[in-house]
Amino acid sequence: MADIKVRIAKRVAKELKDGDVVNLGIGLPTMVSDYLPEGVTVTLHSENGFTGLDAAAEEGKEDVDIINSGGAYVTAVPWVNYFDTATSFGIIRGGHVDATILGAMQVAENGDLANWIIPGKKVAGMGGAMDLVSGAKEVIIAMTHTQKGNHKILEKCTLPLTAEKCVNLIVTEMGVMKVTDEGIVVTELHPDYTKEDIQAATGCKLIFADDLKPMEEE
Amino acid sequence: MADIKVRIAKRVAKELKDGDVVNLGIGLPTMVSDYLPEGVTVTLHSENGFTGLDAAAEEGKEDVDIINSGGAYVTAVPWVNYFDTATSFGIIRGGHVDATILGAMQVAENGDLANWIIPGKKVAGMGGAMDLVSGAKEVIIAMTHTQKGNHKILEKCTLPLTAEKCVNLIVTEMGVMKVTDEGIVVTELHPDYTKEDIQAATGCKLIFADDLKPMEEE
Amino acid sequence: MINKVITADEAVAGVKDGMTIMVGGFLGTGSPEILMDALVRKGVKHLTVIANDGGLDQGQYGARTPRGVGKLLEHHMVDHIIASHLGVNPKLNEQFADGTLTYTLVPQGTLAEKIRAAAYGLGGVLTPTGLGTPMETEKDELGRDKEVIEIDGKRYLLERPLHADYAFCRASIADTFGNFMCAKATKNFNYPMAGAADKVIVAAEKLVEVGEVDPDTFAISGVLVDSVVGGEERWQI
Amino acid sequence: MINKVITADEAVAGVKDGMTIMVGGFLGTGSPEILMDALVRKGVKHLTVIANDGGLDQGQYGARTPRGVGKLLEHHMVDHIIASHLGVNPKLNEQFADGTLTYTLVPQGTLAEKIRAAAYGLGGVLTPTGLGTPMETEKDELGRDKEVIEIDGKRYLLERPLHADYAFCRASIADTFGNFMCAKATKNFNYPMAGAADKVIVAAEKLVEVGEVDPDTFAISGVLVDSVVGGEERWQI
Repeated sequence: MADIKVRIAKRVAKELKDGDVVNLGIGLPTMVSDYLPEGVTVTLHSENGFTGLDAAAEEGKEDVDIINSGGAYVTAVPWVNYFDTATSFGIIRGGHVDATILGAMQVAENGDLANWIIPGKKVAGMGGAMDLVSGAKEVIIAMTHTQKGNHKILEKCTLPLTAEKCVNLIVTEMGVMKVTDEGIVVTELHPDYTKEDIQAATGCKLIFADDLKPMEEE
Repeated sequence: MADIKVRIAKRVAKELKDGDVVNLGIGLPTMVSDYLPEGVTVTLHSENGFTGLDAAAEEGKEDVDIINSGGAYVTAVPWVNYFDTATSFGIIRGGHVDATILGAMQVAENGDLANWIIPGKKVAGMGGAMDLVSGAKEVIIAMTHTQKGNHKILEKCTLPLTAEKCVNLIVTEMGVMKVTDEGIVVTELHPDYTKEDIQAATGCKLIFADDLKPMEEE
Repeated sequence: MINKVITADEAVAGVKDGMTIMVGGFLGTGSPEILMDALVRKGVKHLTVIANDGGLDQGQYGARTPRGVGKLLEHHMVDHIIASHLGVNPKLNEQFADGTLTYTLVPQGTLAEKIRAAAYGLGGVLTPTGLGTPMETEKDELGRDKEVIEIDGKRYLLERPLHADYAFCRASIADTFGNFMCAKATKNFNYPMAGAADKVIVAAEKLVEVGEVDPDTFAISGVLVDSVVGGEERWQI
Repeated sequence: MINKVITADEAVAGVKDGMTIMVGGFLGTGSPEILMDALVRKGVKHLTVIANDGGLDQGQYGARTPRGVGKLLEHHMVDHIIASHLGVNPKLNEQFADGTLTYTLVPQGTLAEKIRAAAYGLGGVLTPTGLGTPMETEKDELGRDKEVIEIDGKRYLLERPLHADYAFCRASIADTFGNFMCAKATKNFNYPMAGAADKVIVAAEKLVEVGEVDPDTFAISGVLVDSVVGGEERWQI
């Protein structure tokens, strides 16, 4: 499982270009910054109020005025800028974040995303997720392909949506998929899996790219 | 004429309370701050971007980063705060300016105000005037009662409006008038004039307050 | 100049049962602790709280006491919370479960912009956030239907301004007139809330005289602030 | 980290005839002079300019040269201006009179908010300003009818976002990543314009390395800025 997460994080990292402004969701997406290609420096947007998020703070050296959006004490890069929440989400909504990388409960073949609520379960709230996936230039879903054997990539989401038609790219342990007007196109397939494997693990009809490539092992 | 302006400015100054945030239009209204009653300190809002406008800058001692909304070099009080234009007009539109004091070309008996354009004349633009009279808690018009013998207080404005039903108080050399739902109520009349004088100088029917008082001479 | 400095107890004296209050902070960071403590001392009840989240419970992220809104939850002072995230402080779900607390969820950016709209006299916020989600179909915090406005062929949700009786903000530095700034990541909702309530109270970690620091230190004008309280403590981990 | 420092001529290299540009400043105070000079050198024509006003003509308020947008007017580079105040620089009315320049007036607060709406992805601005005036009945800068939206019984004008190809801002201090601040009353439109154009260029009076000053010095994030130009001069009276 650790290997699978690393594989996904490494592959997502290749989508980022030098200078990109990126927002990383909690969990797997935060691992992406550990695998940036040589020469690629991105500026991480922390939606609680700054551009220039860096590593977790060392214990005993925390600056109590700097947390990330998960509440953990963190550090900042030298080119950090701090701002209030209205500005932070203005930056998101205005399309100034190049990519947001986050997990999903369900993704539909038209790009609909559900990742904030399971009716009947403990209330958590969407936090900044709805704004992020509506506003960021590119929405990249980094997740395991299925959840306890259940499909997560579907014809239609059954859970309440986070946003309509917002997902651009899906990266799982099985492959890399682009959301297009025609449906979900598999552009890379991991050598551990066949076309039949990935189709069977998916709740909607997949399209395989003419130039289907192998997804790199790490 | 100078005396008349001083009379108007002095009378308007009495409307202000200690701690008020006030925006003064150019011309006569700027004189109001010279006549504040003892113990009354107001904070002047300068719509180009600060609260805490003070006197004009001494020649040779100008700080080129501090102008007022007329473009003149000015100074600031110790409790000044500087902000951008969106914030400045947010403060205005949000009702955080207690009073704006400005001149008028025409005021209608329902409080309509025209003071920004004469069709066919040189284009000047409304600048911040429309926002100020829509947003300030109280709009006080400080002006001469007539313009070259022509009525300025009318049943209906003939010039394009700056804002509808925005004027609360009118102070002229002839008296003090409140704009009410019933019409314009004269609450103070200057001893130089009779009720007939002020009515003759006015283009709509005036109501005289039961407790009509003399407007103070300076 | 008006000196706006009062005590924390004076600052909350006018807060009445059933009022709506805003509280700055993000998971306890940048929340006005001494004002929350004063509200607890006053023992006011049935509050509606507007905040990003429910603050922290004792022990979360090393907090020695509950933080921010967490203090009000600890003492069962809140009937309704309008927030974007309710997943951290366990007191929230406990009180939802026992029926003593209800909530309205608002996406974080929309929440900030609704508050700014109230502070700055705008009629509402037109945002793409929430289209096609329960935000479009569910009623808002006052039980009003959401409207969708189409502008030049694009759809936007119309979200109403969000105003309160009191706003409680935390400043890193404030002067006696109420000009203030919040250091680093403590700005969050403390800036947009200034001006969005009938009474705005700022608790300052460092209180200075007017003119004592460069005016460009301050991000928020004191004309948006009614009272200033000194003695806000620095977080201890 | 991306170093965004380029020369003024490089910064304007992509500006083409007929483009829409935003220029910060208020009657010349806070306007990016070296970027205006570079535009004049480039000799681009038929611009639409979004600015508070037409800057200053030579000699006004002691200006030794035209200031801000005044430089573009001096060289007849502007076909249309979208502004709130046009009464100061006499070049404006001269060019209106000879038919070479047209204008759209927007109330100052609405202008700032329309620009912010474009920068921050909002669908429009709902403001009471301009109701009952020609702002309600006249068409907007793109010839669109104004709409009035009624919200909970109150009327608001719906004003569309205002976006440009380029925004030219002036900073008192900027770092090489583009984080910037404007001292005192030079903030004006320089802050809301950052982010409201495809390319945002900042001319800095003082250019520093990243990390050289306290980050809270900077009001605007460099992620909203594409390029930074050093060497902006201080006004001389």
